[in-house]
Amino acid sequence: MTVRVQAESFDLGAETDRLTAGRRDVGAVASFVGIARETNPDEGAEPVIAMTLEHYPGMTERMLAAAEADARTRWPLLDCLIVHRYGRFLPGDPIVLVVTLSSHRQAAFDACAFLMDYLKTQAPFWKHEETASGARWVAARATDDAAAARWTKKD
Amino acid sequence: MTVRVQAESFDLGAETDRLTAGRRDVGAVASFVGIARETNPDEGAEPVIAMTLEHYPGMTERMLAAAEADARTRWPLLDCLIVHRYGRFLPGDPIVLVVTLSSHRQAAFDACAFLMDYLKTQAPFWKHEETASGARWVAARATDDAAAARWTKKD
Amino acid sequence: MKILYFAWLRQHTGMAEEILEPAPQVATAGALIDWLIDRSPGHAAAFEQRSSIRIAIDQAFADPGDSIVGAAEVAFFPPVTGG
Amino acid sequence: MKILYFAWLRQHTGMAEEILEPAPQVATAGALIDWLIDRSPGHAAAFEQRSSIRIAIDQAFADPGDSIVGAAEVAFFPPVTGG
Repeated sequence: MTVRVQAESFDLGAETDRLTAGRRDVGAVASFVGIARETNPDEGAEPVIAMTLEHYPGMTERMLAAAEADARTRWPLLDCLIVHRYGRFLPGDPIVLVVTLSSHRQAAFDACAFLMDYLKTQAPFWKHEETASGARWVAARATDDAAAARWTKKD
Repeated sequence: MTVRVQAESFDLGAETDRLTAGRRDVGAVASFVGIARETNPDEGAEPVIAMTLEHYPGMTERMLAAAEADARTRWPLLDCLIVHRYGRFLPGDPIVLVVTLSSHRQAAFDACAFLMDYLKTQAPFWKHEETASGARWVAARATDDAAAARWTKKD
Repeated sequence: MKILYFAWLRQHTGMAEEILEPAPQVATAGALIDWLIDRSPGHAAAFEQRSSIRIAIDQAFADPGDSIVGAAEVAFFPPVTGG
Repeated sequence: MKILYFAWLRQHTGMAEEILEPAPQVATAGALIDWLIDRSPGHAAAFEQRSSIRIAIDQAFADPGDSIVGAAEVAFFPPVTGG
């Protein structure tokens, strides 16, 4: 069970190989990689030249660890990895990685989606986008909050 | 959009790198790796020494291609990869890989889970398990059928 | 017509496939099963748990009542247990 | 007490953090905002969209009514837009 907040990139294949190495009990490895996009989420908006992610050092790690602990109480996870980068990214750069290991696929999928919803809506990251006409802080998206709310309605 | 049914193993990192290379429109890469487990899904059953997957060559490829086409009508996928192995596997060996690329995470997650449910319940594969006391054909699981039924109830 | 057997059906019949020309009155997948059962004790054993057997005609899932007239390939197998 | 500003609040105040000793009657996060607004036009601008500002006291999310008495660190930031 690992949480890392770092400027450096990550390697999906190497991370999942490390998590599964020597195990005989893992049946399901779900993973998610979030990538910086050129396309702006707002329809018709200008292409994104670059994006900078700012975060709250200390609080971020604490919140991701709490999210991971929460996921482990909800699903029978055998292991779990969260890597979130900060700094400046160009379109195509990987930003976030979540990997979940379980005996069965549903737990792995659900925990991975839950952690990504949490990262998008709860973790203290702020996105700053550069376009040809200038730079702006990205506003929070209602669809992200709705996605995260799925997991609280359940209980 | 690719479907492969093969005896050889696969490399998650290399496959996702290839799928995302040079793209600026991908925001979300969801992936799933299914691995042979030592633990039998039936409680209290003997450890699995090895497992052999038999399939229906020709029909398998045709059905996976149809499933992929179905997924593309349901979600806005930018690309998609299904690799399913056949042959004899030891616990820890990777068996199936599904990777879905989309602008947004929910489409990538849902399409990946949909394709895995399909693979488990519709694709013509049969699992033969070896344990210390002998070998047996694995029976279909009701939970797998229920998982797949989620996607038809929706419509 | 090519007849294919998978998993424990293959083990019972002792063969993965066979080329047969069923009698003209054997017009459906269900009738083909009846016809195959008479070929050998292995065939009879393969189709013993008849209600659980799945059928594909020309690589598409089919029901026992579906026509096999003109089909090139009919496959019989247990419920699938993939991935 | 360490006060932290993130994203556009940081740009408005012109600083990522400052160490301040608020007056003793400044007992809640909301009162701290009132007190900070008087420090400079930049501070006032940072807190202009006040209803949308999020607060963390000692790295835990908090409400404007929550006490800051004894807190080591209070952070102000916009709604998060991670990942």
